[in-house]
Amino acid sequence: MIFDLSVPGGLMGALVPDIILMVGAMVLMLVAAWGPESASRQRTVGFGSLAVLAVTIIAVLVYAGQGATAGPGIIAVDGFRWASDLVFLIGAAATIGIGIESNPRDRFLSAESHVLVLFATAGMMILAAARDLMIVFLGVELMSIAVYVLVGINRSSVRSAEAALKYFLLGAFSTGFLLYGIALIYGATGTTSLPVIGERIAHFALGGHGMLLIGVGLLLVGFAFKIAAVPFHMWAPDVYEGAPTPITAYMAAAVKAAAFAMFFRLWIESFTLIDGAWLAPIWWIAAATMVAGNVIAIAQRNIKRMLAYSSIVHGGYLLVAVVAGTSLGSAAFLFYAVAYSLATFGAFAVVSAMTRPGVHATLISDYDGLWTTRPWLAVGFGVCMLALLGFPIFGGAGFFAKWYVLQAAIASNNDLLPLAVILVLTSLVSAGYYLHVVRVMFMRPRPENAPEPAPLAPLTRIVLVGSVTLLLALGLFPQPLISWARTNAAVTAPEARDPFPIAPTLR
Amino acid sequence: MLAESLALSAALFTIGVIGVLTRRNAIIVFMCVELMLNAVNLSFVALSRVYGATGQVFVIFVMTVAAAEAAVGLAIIISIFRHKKSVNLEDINLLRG
Amino acid sequence: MQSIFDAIGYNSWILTLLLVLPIVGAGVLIAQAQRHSSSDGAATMSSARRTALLFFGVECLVSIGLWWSVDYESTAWQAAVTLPWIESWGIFFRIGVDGIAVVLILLTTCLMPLTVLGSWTSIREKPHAFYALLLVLTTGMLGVFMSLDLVLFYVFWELMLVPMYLIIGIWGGKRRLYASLKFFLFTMLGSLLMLVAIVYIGIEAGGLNGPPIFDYDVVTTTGAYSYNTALWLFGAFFLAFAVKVPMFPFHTWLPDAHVEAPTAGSVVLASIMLKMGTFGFVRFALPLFPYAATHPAVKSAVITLAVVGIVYGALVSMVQPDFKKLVAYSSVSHMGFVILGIFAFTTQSVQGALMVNINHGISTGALFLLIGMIYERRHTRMIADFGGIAKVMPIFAVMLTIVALSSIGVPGTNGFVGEFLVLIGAFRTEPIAAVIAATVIIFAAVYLLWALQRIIYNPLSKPENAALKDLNWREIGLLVPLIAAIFWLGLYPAPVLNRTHAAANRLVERMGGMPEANITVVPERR
Amino acid sequence: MMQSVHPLAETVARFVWWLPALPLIGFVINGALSIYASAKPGPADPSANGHDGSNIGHGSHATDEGNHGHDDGDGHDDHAPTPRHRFAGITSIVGPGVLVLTFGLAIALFVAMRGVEMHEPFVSTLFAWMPVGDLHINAALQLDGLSMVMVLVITGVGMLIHVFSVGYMQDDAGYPRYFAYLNLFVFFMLLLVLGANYVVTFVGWEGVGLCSYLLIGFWFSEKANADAGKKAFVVNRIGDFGFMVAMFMLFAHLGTLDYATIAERAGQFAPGGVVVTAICLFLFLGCVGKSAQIPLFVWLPDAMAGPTPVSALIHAATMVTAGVFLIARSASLFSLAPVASLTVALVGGVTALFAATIGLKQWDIKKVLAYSTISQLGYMFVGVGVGAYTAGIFHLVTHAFFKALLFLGAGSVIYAMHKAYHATRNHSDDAQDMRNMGGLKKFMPVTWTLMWIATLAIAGVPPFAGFFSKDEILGATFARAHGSTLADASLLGMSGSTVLYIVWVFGLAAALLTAIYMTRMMLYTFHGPNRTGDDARPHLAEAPWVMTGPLLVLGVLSAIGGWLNLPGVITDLAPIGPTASLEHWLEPVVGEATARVAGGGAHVAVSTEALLIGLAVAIAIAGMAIAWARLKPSALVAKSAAAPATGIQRVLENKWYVDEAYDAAIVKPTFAVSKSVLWGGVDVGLIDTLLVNGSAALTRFFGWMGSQLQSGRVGTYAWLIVIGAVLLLRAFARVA
Repeated sequence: MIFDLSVPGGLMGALVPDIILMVGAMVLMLVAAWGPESASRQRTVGFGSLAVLAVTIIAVLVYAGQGATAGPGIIAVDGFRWASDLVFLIGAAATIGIGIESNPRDRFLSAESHVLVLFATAGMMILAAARDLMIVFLGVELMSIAVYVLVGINRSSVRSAEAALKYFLLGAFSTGFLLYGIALIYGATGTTSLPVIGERIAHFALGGHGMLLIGVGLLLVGFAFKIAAVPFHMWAPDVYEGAPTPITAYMAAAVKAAAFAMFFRLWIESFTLIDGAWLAPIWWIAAATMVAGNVIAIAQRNIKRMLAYSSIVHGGYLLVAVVAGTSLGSAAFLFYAVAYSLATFGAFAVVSAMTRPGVHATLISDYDGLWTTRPWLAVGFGVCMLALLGFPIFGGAGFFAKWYVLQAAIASNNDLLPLAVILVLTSLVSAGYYLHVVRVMFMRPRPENAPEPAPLAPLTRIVLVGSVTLLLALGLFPQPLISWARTNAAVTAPEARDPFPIAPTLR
Repeated sequence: MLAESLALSAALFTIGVIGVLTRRNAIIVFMCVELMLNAVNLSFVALSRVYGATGQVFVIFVMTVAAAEAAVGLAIIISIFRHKKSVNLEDINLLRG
Repeated sequence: MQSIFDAIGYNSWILTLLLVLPIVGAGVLIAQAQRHSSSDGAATMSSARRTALLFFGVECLVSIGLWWSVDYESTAWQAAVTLPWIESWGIFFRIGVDGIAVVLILLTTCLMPLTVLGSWTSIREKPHAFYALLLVLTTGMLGVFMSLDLVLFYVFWELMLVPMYLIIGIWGGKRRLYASLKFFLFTMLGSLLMLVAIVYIGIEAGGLNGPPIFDYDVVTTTGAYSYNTALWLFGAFFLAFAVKVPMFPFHTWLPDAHVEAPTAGSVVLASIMLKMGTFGFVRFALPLFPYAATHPAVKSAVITLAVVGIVYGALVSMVQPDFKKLVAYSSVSHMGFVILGIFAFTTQSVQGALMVNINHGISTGALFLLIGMIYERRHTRMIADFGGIAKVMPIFAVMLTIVALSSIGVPGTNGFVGEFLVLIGAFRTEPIAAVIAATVIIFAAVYLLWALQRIIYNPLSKPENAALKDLNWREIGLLVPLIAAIFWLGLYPAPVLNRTHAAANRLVERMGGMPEANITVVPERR
Repeated sequence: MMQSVHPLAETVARFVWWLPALPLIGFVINGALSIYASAKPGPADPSANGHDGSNIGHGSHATDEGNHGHDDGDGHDDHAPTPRHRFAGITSIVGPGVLVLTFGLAIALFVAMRGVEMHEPFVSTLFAWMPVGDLHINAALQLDGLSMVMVLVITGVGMLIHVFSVGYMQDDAGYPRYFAYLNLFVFFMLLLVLGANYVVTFVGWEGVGLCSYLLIGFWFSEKANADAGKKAFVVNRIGDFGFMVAMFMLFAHLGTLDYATIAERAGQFAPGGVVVTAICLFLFLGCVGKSAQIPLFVWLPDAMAGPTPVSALIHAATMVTAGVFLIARSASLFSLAPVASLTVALVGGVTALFAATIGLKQWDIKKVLAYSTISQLGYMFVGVGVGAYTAGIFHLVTHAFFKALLFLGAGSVIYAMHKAYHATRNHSDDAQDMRNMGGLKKFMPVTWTLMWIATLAIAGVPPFAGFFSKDEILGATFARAHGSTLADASLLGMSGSTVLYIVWVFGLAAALLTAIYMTRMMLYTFHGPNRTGDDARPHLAEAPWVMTGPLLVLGVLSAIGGWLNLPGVITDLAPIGPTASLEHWLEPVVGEATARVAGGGAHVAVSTEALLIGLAVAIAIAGMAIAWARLKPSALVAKSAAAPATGIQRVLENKWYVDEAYDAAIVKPTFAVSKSVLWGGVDVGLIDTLLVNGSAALTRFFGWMGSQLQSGRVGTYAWLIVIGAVLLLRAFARVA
């Protein structure tokens, strides 16, 4: 299947999965808005959303299976897109699955929450497909605006509202930077098409162009904000804590993955030639993120905050893959995204199950002696923690994810050994808090007055069991996932010659 | 003319940033963000003079998105006002640590 | 004998079976645990320990054939198996053994049933999980001894960590949380840097275009690193293994872990897991970086640390009020001998080091089992809480005395053979270190005999001790094999030495050490 | 190296391994009995009903070094008749029985050896023990003149002491255990002397130390006994350290540890070279430990805590002489190292004198004998030090006879005293303190007579055994001072000749003191009025025949032991027996070495030799006379009434405060440093608290700091974003 993107039909054809998702989301939005909030409507819309996701997934699989490609255009039709889409879609499904069951427990019944997840996912898919800065912007905003709302969806919760406000204000603020960066890049190169930017940088030797570099820098600010890299991470713990638990998981896994997907494409298509300029800053951001995230995570008592810092840290690890910058790096990212998403959703499934109605703060100490009452829940959570720690076998694919990043870093031509060492040493620090969770669950006695955790609801159970099983299975036999990641790694897609090379006038 | 436009855009953007940094009222902060976006729009429009229509198309996109963002943002601000009876960002620090 | 093994293809499946069997056992135990979740504690305990003993027993029995089935003189890996695992990363499931590995594997498989017996009545909480973890741990340990692929090795290496962490942390003593975390972090600190080094080696070996190569035989023969790189890489491996051994000053996790671990944990930790460190040196760190390891500065630094550890461990042992801690510090001392022996690079010292490995496994394991036995009776490990119990527990006293003597290294017991060979070999290349290390035979006598005196001799002054019951048949039965091994290895170690000889000699030759003495007496002037 | 076929190969010598095997079998049987008895307490069996502790306490009534009433806590059944151990019968047969068999085999071997001409030792290799590369250590036994002499002494004296023990230990609850240990000791001792290489010897060396440890602490519920056992082991280990280092050096330089090969290759060492001297000095360190010489003698007096037959066997006749044996065994090395030999002689001489001074003021009968043993061992070292290896071994043999006799006699006295005190329920008086004895002559005439024979022997009165051997040592010392390779060497800035003269003078002085303190012991014990107490006196009686019998045999040996090696000067004068038979016997072993030490040195004239003999005899008699004249047993008071000693007497009584000095200078500082500096400072303080927990705490602190920065205010966050952006742009601007 080769789509000619220069004709509307071809473009539409290339966007079929995205369109399915959006149309489904709009229909469901109507269903959600049709009557008053109720538990049954919430469930109906939730399952409807899952169905839409399923159809979208099938569409993506079909496209991926047929090896669809496209001619030059504003969107990419390649394996990297489909692979990223799958990560987002499955993440969205897990979010909705947990949400259907946890939202009523959290005392809100808005059916829109599921629909908004669909919209956000659509934004991510667009982001993963974007080959034009305009599409990038569109995708970012579609995703972000939906997530702003999702964070504050629990209107009865002041924390939820506060988180939404913080996320919104800072998100919009960072969008400003992102947008300004796009404008400057446009100014420097005269185009918004990613491959054309790359060509022009090469053609006109723009590597040292001030406006371009500042534009890229500002773009990086926006990106760093989305992945919560230090020092642009400050919003993340607060927002993660305040947001409904499934949404936190969604942000930690899918939103972050989307930002990375966008970034890899951006870099590989446009900016490989200015490596020298931005390697050093990202190197430092990665190092700072790993160190600060891990160190501050140690001090956390609230499990969601701890996981928030953990998510910051994993952003840092992935930045190492970014610095590695090769297609190996993007393959590592795909692998990592899968492993990390599995671990995150597994973990948040447990957090959601352990959250009691009306109690907003889930402390790590609430997990004291969980093993004695709910052994399998504890084991599942433990596996997720070890996966996040990157431990072999018991942490399943988490180890190979980290391995992949290390391999990408060490194999890259850039001298990234110090960063690799920082990575492993900060992993050691992370053992301090991941193991703390394991330790409270397994090694402390269950307090006398500790309430019996509610039994795991079926969808949450599926998410948890599915995540953990997949993690462990991929930990033993990672080869399929590796092959998948390798074949779908981001590569420079063929592009027709720049039709109208215009020399940038701004120097 | 282009250079001046871009300089003005940069100045406006900076003013927006300074506003975000210094103001405490959520709505004013949001307005400052809007100012930043519009400063960027100015850049796009100016650059369109050199490169053609792309920049102008971009501006349309930005304005649309900004409108959507404003709608969501104001809703969020109202939501927090319901809880706190205040939109002063100094008062909004329940989540921290 | 050989033909029987050939007929059943023993060598082709034994290693895999040894790795798989414990996992199966763990699965069975978990299934049992589900069934027993509601029944009473005693039945749960007995079902768990019986299943565990069955699996460990079978494991032990099937492994014994390795003693005969393996060609120890061959330079090829024995009983080798290669299966694809992660081809695109150049990672294979590649296992095989040589003489050194066989001996350690047998030590492991033979010791594990005894640890089950040692935990027979003391593990009452969640026994199924306990034994399941013990079984998983066994797979990890055996895997380390068999791995011929760096990544596989690393995976097994880390595989050991979590079960032991949980064993200490769940079934341990009062400060178990601290001890288990310390154990985990120390070990992980070392191994994470090793991970980076392994990735680096693999990529280097694979070249610019090919996939990485982690095959042991390839990476040990092709590595042509610059001196600096080799030193860094060696440093990473060194740290991982030095922590595990543990060498001074990376040893402080050990006393805490030993003291807090349940008996089986302490036994496995001391008897087998510490050997991973020295095995790591022999199998990986040295053959990978022979030039770095024999660099004069590196060598003298390592030997200095080893000697400091030997003396330091012994001196600190002397003043320990807690018997388990005493034994823990004595382990630091004993393991220092192993390092000294290995880094002296003579046939005698390396072989001696391997013997000390085994001897320490047997003697210290037995000591921990014995401590466990009195702990179960008295719920204290403080030496001061005992005294004169030889009167009420004469068999215990006899056993403890024999084991202590073996640990002291009295000739006729295994302890002597190892230490003697290490020292006599080390003296040829590192005379000063050997002489300093030899002083420890004095301190060892001080700390162990003093402890012995305060526990089993002296007046029976504490009334709580007067009613202590002597060892029962189970306890005697589990000690007897260890005592037998103590004397066997002390009096007739030749079978073991012959089996490790070729492998040890290869190492020494590779390291440019002294495989055979070259005695040329130059007449001295007065 | 291998000769064709050894003349002994087809004889009984191929059963040489039965020598150690027999006692080992005894050990196994007795040990099994002991364990079985304690594990399976039969009904009405006192040894194992959970209270056998009290019975062990009873056992120690038979003898005890300290307070007689140490087991007051068990007063309830204190005076019930103590039943014998239920396996006492089997043990009494097996224990001494294996020794009888061993001795028989030893005699057979001796006869076989006499029948052949032997230039090389007969080596019987049992199995390869430690084959590692070029290090081939076999479990091999070596039969030659030297080991044969030692075997005969060990099995012979050992057999007598085993028999004696049957009576002495009869009521002890640990009866089989005792014999098990004793058998084990003989096993190790035989291994020591029969070993064909240093390592097998070392096995025996450490093994006898182990048995010594076990037997000193035999009554382990007394802290002092357990302490003494541990002390003995640890001090011995200091020596063993030297032994080991010597082995390392030998292997590093000669590539072997076999005696035969070493003797062959020793010539590769330059005479007087550094290496061979160091080897010898390290070996000697081992000997110093095992044979209780200065500075490591401190364990031997404490070792008297063990049962008295043990003191006789281990701490007088056999084990402590192992050092002398080792030097004789290593004669080929020592003869190449004059400095080391001089050191041996000097240490021996000083020890002989020093220990004798302490012996002068001891009140405990066993302590007197203990210091006497140290002193006599000093003589032996003088002998082997000056290269008179035969003389050293000769003294070793005669000493084994008379010192075993003295100890067993003392045991018999203590046995009697104990019985008497036990019968009168006296728990306060010390059964070993000579002040509580006196006048025992009339209660124990046999013991009295035999002990006088031994006293005359040790004092060096002709024709008793000690006279010949001691005289030979002193004579050799004098001769070597006169001219030898030793005299040509120098030590501590003195010429070898001077050193040897000093040693000789020390030897004479020690001989004088020996005569004095031995006479003193006899006087206080057997003569004068009895001070045991009026109640106890009627209970004093001679020991049973099973104990006096061995005494009798030893008495005969002490009297005629000198005939083993009569000096030429005497046989020339009066042909009372064969000349220098021992010297001929040992000639293949040490002859070459002896000759090497003597060098071309001038022989002492016969007249001078006669003069020296006369001097020695005079000194011995003078010493006895002085003691007889000066000491008044009638003036003594019982221990309980004695006033504390003052001045030099007190210093002597407290053994020159050597123990205290060691304690303050070595033991306490070592423990203190280990505890506060190493453990408290380095381990807990530096590594754990500062580095490990410190870095964890630091991380946590930074974490806390970081989370404080997380103020919750949007303004702060925005500021950080801007700061980050500015930094980022700066980095980019730098490139641009």
